[in-house]
Amino acid sequence: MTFADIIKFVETKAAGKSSIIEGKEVILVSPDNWVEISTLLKNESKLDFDYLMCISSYDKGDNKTYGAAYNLFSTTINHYLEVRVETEDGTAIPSVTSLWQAADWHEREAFDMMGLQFEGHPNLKRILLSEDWDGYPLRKDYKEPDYYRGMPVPKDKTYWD
Amino acid sequence: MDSLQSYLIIAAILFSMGIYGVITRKNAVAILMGIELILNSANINFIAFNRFGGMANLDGHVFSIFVIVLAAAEAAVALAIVINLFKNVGSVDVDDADLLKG
Amino acid sequence: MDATLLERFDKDNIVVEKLDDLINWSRANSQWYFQFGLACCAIEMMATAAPRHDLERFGAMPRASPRQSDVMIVAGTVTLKMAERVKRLFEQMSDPKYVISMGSCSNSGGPYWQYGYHVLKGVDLVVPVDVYVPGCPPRPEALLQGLLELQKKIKTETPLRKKA
Amino acid sequence: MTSIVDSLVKSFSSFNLDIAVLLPVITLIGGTVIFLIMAVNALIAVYFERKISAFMQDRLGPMEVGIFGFKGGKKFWGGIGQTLADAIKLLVKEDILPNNADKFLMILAPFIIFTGAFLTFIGLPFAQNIVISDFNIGIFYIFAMSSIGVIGVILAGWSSNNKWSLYGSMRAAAQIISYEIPIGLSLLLVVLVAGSLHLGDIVQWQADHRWFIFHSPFTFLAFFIFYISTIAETNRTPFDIPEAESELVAGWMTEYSGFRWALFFLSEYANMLIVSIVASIVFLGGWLSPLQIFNIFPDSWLILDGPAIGLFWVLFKAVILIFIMMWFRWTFPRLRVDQLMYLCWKVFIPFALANLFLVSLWELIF
Amino acid sequence: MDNYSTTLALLNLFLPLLSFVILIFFGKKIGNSAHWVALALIGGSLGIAVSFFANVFVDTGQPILETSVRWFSTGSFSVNLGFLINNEAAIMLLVVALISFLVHFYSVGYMKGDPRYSRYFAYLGIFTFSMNGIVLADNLIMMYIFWELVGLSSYLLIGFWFEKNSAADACKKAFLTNRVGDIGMFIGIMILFFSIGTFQIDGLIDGVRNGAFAGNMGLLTIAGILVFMGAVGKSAQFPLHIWLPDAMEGPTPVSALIHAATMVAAGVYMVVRIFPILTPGALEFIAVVGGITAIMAAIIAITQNDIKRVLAYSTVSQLGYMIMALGVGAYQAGFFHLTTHAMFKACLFLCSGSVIHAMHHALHELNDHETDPQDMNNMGGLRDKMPITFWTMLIATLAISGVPFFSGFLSKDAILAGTLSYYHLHHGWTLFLPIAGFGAAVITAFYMFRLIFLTFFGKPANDKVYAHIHESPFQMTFPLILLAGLSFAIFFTVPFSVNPLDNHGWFTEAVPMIENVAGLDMHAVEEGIHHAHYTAMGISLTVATIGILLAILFYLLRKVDAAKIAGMANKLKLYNLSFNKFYIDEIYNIIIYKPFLALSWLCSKLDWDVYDQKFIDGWGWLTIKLSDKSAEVDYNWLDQKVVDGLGKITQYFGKTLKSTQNGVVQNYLLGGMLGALLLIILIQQF
Amino acid sequence: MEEQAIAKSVLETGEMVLNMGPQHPSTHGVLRLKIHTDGEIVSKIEPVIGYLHRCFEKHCEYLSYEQIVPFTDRCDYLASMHMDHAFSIAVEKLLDVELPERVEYIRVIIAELQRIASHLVALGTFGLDVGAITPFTWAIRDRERILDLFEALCGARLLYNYIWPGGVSHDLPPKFVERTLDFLDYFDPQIDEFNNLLSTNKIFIERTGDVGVLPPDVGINFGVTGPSLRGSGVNWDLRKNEPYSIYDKFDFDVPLGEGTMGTIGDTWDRYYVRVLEMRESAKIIRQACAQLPDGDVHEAIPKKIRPAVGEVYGRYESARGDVGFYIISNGKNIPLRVKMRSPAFCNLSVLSEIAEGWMISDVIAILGSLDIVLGEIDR
Amino acid sequence: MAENLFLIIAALVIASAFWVVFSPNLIHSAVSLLFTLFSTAGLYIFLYADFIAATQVVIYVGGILVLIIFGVMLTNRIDTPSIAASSKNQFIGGMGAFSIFVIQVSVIFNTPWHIGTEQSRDSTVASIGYLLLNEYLLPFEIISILLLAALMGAALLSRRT
Repeated sequence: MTFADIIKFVETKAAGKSSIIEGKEVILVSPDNWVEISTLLKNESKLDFDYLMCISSYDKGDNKTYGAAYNLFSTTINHYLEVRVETEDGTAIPSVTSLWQAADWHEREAFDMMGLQFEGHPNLKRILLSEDWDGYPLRKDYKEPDYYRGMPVPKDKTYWD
Repeated sequence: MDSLQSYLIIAAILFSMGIYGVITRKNAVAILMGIELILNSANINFIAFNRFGGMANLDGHVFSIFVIVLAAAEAAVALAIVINLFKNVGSVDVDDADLLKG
Repeated sequence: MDATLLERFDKDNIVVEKLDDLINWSRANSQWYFQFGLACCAIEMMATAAPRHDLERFGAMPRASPRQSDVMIVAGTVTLKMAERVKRLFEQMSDPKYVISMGSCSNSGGPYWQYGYHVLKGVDLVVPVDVYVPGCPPRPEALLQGLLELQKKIKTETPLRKKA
Repeated sequence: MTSIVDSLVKSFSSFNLDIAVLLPVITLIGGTVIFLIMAVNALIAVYFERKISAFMQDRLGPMEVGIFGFKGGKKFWGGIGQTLADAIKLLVKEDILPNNADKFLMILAPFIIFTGAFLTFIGLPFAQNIVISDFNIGIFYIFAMSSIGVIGVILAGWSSNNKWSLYGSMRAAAQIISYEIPIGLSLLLVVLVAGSLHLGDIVQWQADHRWFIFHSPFTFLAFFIFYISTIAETNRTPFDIPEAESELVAGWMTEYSGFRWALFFLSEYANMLIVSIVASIVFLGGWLSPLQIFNIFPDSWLILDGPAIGLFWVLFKAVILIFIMMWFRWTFPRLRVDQLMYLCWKVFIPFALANLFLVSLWELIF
Repeated sequence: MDNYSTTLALLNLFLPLLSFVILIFFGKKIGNSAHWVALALIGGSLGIAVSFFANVFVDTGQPILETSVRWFSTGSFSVNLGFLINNEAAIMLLVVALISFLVHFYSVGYMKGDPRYSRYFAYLGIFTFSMNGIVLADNLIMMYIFWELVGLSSYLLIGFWFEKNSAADACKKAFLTNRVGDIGMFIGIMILFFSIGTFQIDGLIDGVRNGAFAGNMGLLTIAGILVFMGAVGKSAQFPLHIWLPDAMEGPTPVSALIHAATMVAAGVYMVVRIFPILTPGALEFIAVVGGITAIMAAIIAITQNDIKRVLAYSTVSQLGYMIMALGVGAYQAGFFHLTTHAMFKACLFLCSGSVIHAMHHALHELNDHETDPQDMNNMGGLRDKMPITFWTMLIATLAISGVPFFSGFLSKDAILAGTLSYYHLHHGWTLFLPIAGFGAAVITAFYMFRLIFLTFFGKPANDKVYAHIHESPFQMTFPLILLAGLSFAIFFTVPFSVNPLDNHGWFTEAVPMIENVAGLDMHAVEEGIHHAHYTAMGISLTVATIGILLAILFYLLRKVDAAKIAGMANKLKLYNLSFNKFYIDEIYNIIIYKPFLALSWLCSKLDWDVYDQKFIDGWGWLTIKLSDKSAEVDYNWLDQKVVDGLGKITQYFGKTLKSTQNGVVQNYLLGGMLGALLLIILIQQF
Repeated sequence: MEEQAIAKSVLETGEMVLNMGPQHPSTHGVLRLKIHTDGEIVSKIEPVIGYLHRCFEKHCEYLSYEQIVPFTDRCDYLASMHMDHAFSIAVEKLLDVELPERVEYIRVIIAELQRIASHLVALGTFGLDVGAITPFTWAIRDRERILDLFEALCGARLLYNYIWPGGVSHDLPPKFVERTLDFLDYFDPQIDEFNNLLSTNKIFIERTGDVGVLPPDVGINFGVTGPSLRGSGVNWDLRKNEPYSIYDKFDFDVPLGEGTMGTIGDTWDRYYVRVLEMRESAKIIRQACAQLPDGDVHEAIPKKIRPAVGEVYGRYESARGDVGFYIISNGKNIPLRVKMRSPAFCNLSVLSEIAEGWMISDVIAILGSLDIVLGEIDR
Repeated sequence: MAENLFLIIAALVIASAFWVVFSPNLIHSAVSLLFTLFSTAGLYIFLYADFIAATQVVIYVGGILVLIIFGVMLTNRIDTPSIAASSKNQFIGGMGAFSIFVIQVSVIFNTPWHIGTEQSRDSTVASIGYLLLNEYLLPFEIISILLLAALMGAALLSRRT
């Protein structure tokens, strides 16, 4: 199905729960509707998005709005969809781990790097960085620490000589 | 030194040690080690008597072979029991295995 | 070698010197390296051990246990999460022990020097390094050169004599 | 068969020495000889192993470390000094005892393993009359002494207080104990046919009849069961699961370093030599010349069967067997624990038992 | 030569075992090509058996092989293992190996697709092994061991389809019934052993001849009868025959192997082996048992509808013949009948198997799981569909009915002659034996042809089923053809001599009349048989004809309504008597189970009603009265003062001693050690 | 009841936690596996990653598009060309650049050579994992020949920085095609020899056949891609399914796991798919070399990369699977956000699903068959 | 010299047996048992029982001792190397054992032992084999069955259920 067909189909099944971002072939879903929409995308046999390729977290740069972009694909019908869920800092996005196991690590990574909270994730803790790491590095306002466990983390050489 | 009595004394010491171990040890495996000592002392006696008793045959040797085989069988079964004990009671301390308590 | 021997041959003694030479020779020629492949450089280290370059020509062979290895080749980027492990494994090695820092990343942080918030800027911050091998990644020949440099360094040591 | 100890006693008897002096002297000489054998064996075998592995892998192997001129410079034979350098280095290397380890046992364990190999050499004939001490129950003695090492392995793994070591030692113990059974059964078959536990008698039997490997189809099979089981017994690939590098780091030797680790190494290669010599004596005619099989050489050639020639043939056969072991090591992947046990208990032991039964039938019929 | 023969005998014995071992351990790997292993190994065994059989015609006066090794000895007691292959054994070996091989061959077709295919062949292997063991054994203890092994393997084979309850029950029944006989046999063997001191059959014969039982022939008679008990069990003689018909639950080839040719013949063979030491008294008993079995089983067979059960009872009847022949001293005739019977009865069973197989497949294709594929009433008219099966079965039936030119004629005649001669010698009640013999012969002919007619002639009972019937595959028909061929008398006569049982017939030569060391005059028996020969032949021919004609009247031409006759007979409950197998199972139920239960009931009744209720309770009542009185005294005086005081003391000690009784074995051990010490010291003191 | 409780607690304490890594001979880098074992049986696996987190995505927020290429190199250091290629494709999609045909051909030749090189390392180290040492050295020996070609191409042995957005850094050196074909002629028999040594070895099959079966639906749900998924019999190859570059011009097959030595999707299948893929790559290279057109390789390279506002998700079939670059551009020469979907990251996440319940040795074999590269997992 | 050797071995036997029952560490007990068993084999050699000595080593050292150590490992937390082996009843047990020892010694010295003439043999193996398969055949068979039964029993007992 093309993007337009998908949108039409989603609208018939869950009217008003999602919107299209202007000028892009992307669906925007609010966190409240995400459970319903994701279940629809996964389980509806006409859509059958069985393959969650990627979850990309992004920072809009206003220190408030953060988003996650889900790249979905259907290996049976061969169509593609990008869904975005945007949230304000602190509010949680429902986890889709129960639908796509692949989301498990991707959501953990988004939490680790961008500080997104995923509600219902079985094991939401840092994945790449150590447990005692401070802050979320991929946020635009991230300041790296000077020392980590006694080891210097300088930005340039002046710190350590 | 190379007399019957010296071997018997060694065997007697081993035997007493074994008895002591069997009675005082708390760990079931340690008790088993005591039993092995006792069996060994018996074997020493068998072979010593065989040599000094001037037997025409090697009956003592044969009997000590039987004892060794018995010890092997005993060790296998005992350890199986110990492991079962461990599974059921959670400890190999024989003080904890007091299901016989009146 | 026990202490009495050390005392007796405290001053330069011909026997001790020869013994020193022997020990140095053996140490220099039997560099069992602890595979510490961390990143890209690990592949080049593997290539060095593999047929074309063959590290074993010089008597260096890989060991998996730090206890039995003499030289740690830190090959690749050391991250902050990893740095403590590097240090601990280095401590687990038995004396005499040497470290070869292979590649820019472990020398100084390499390309991640500027923005790498999670990258240790040089492995010498946690363990003492004997030989630095430059390159990103260094070619196998460079690593071999580093090993030979280390051999040269070892041969100047005086294991039985007190340090001058 | 006269042993080295016997001839020593005989030659010393002319000096009219007291037995209290004579015995330690002889023991010392015998011990030194064995230690020398073990050390030289390890030096050469490690060098060969490295070279063989290198050639199989399209490499060159050690070639820079000469034995002469360790001050740098002249090189002698590609890397022949390599193992010597390794040995000296290991001897002067720091000996670490981890803090939480059981120090007493950790020190004791390598010596138990070493003792097992050492004691085995006492009864092992290298050729007719070249044996430290000649035992009536030779083959049984060797079998008994080689079973001591396993205790050391368990203790080494246990005392290290390292999980990899523990896994390695548990695996090693299970493996060694299991594979002793097919080995014993295969040897029993030979004993049954030859009617003696004495290694000299076994070779004599082979001289009178034919080599055991060619004796019957069952002894032929028994040789392979024996040989493969000994590979497992010495923990070599494809049975090297106790020290599997990609799984258990270095198995039960993980925490050892320096001199005590060198003892492990020494014993391992000594065990290889032992099993190969036993195999060549028991199944491959020992010091009998293989030229006798083909009746094409003039008899005068066969007269050369003194101890020296015998020694040559025993070592020749053993070296071939060792070479095949090394060949295996650098060719095969490693088995899994359960497959290893399956092989032992469900393949080798039943076959060895059936072999024993069938060879007695064979003896009855022919 | 001797070594070579020993090897051959060992191979003959162990090749089937090898088959068993290979298939049981590697069966899963080998899977559906299991039969190749089994056939190759059993074929080897057959080849060896043939080579032994060839020696039968070499008259050396010596057994073909006689060898014995000591198995173990403890003190003066020693047990040997050994082989004795004389002519009887060689013939028996050939019979066993041949039938076994053919059954293996047949099973390839019959058992195709069974989930436990390889295991089936493994069981056949161990059965053949044990059977060979019985045949080869030169002493009774070895024979007994293999006897039990045969019991075990037949248990396994009968219960092969153990998912069926009936099969599981049948195998248990067979095993338990056999035990009854085996215990007798064991006691008998032990009596012989303790009287003579050896298990060797030769030794036993020598012992009896040298007067080990002199003046105590009664014991020998009892011993003989006890040993014969084993044969009663294994050869399904009255009254232990009940297991055999039930054992038809096993696969049909198994029935052919076990219940026709080999295992049941083991009893006969055993009696043949120990024949020289059987006293006339014992033989009389044997003859009577045989006679009863022969006639009774034949009567039962008339009314059975299950094709395999008919054959089963026929087998029992024929075994009765053989036993009877042995009992009357016509021991060659009995043994010869064993041989011929093995061929045609195996053929019959395999034919019935073929029919059942065809029926089963037809029903399976129709998805019909209700109809019994073994019931003859569901068959009919199969002649056209299964020509090979029909013809081979007809030939075997002719043989069993005693029609001339078929093998059964020869052997049966000789047995009947034996019974006649026995009557001539002893007169009186022994008339029963010829009557049983000829009666059974007439009935045999009748019911066998009833089977043929019901199965192969007439109209099909169910056309749908009929349409789906096919002839069995080659693996199954080939043994049929071979065995049917062997049912012709010609195979037993022409190549060797006109009448094998004649004075100079090959069988007489091969199995000569032996001396009975226990007192039977064999010359008289031989003479009698010789004289009665032609009389027997005449009567036998007549009765066979009568039987066949009756069958034709009843079942082929349907001139007489069988049901009507049955109804008439049933006025006297005769039909039911036969149909219910003489109520023997029920009789056992009544005389064994019921009395036992009754006894238990009685005991319980006595215990509860009389002892408990009256006696004990009476005492109770008395006690209550007394107690009431004493209670006052008790409480006020004894309790409060004495008992409480004592109690307190006891409690104190109890508390102290409790710590010793803490369940820790070691403490007990410690006590034991201290006690032992005390004992030693005491002993030292006094 | 009480006894049961005790027995249960005993069983729980009987479990042992093993720490495999981060420095272990067979974790293929600095992966750490927390393994809960009961005897030899592994009851639970927790992969701990991040020991090589080199902040790639943060670097992308500081560096211009051209400068990012060296860092993509270092992500998957065994298939650097693939990473460069994937990134370039994504950027080109964002810029909407048409490439000269020669560039596409060169890229395909290089990418397939890189695939062979990467698979060689994967197979060799897999051999090491199951205890066979010689296959590893042989694989590395053959890989050196490919590295020689690359060295002639761009001067580097491992990290090439060769494929750029809009083209490649250098045109092919003289005689490159001939040398490539020579190499392929040499390499084909080597694969057979490799199979003789390892793939068809009885012990190897025992170790890998029927072990660690990855069912296709589980694989897709976990986002497993590349040879690991194809080993389960799922026909999923972007070169065929969604042909990028010029892969639709070539005739090649996608090898799938067939369960030859056990169940479909077992460790052996995952292994053998890689062996077969090397042959397919060779096939593609031969075709590309034959069709290689002339032309300038630099003509499409933009002077300054400054894409319009927007985002793109570029997909690429690398040696390990689906590489995705999700790039958000805000119209500057520095991207706002670059997220890399790393194939090995998803492939590794399935390890605990398929390896639990097997023995320690099997876990190592299964891990080896997933062919992970920590550089791209941790980024 | 032989006397001294005998004394050394006897001392080794006794000392190691002492440590077996008194060691506070179970594993040390087991290791000490190794020395006891091994030196007992030495005693056998003094008693001209070479075959028994080798059998002792094979079965006790190679088999039973390994079993015992395995038993220790399987029944303890094996992450820690020291396993306590505590004792109790030491006084009573000690007294009891000592009195048994005293009684034994008195018996040993008070009994007029029959000392026969020694018979030297070349090899004991043949005669032991002969005895086993003749005079002691029945015990031999019974002990074989016992061994088999023990094997099966042990396997059954320690099986995972």
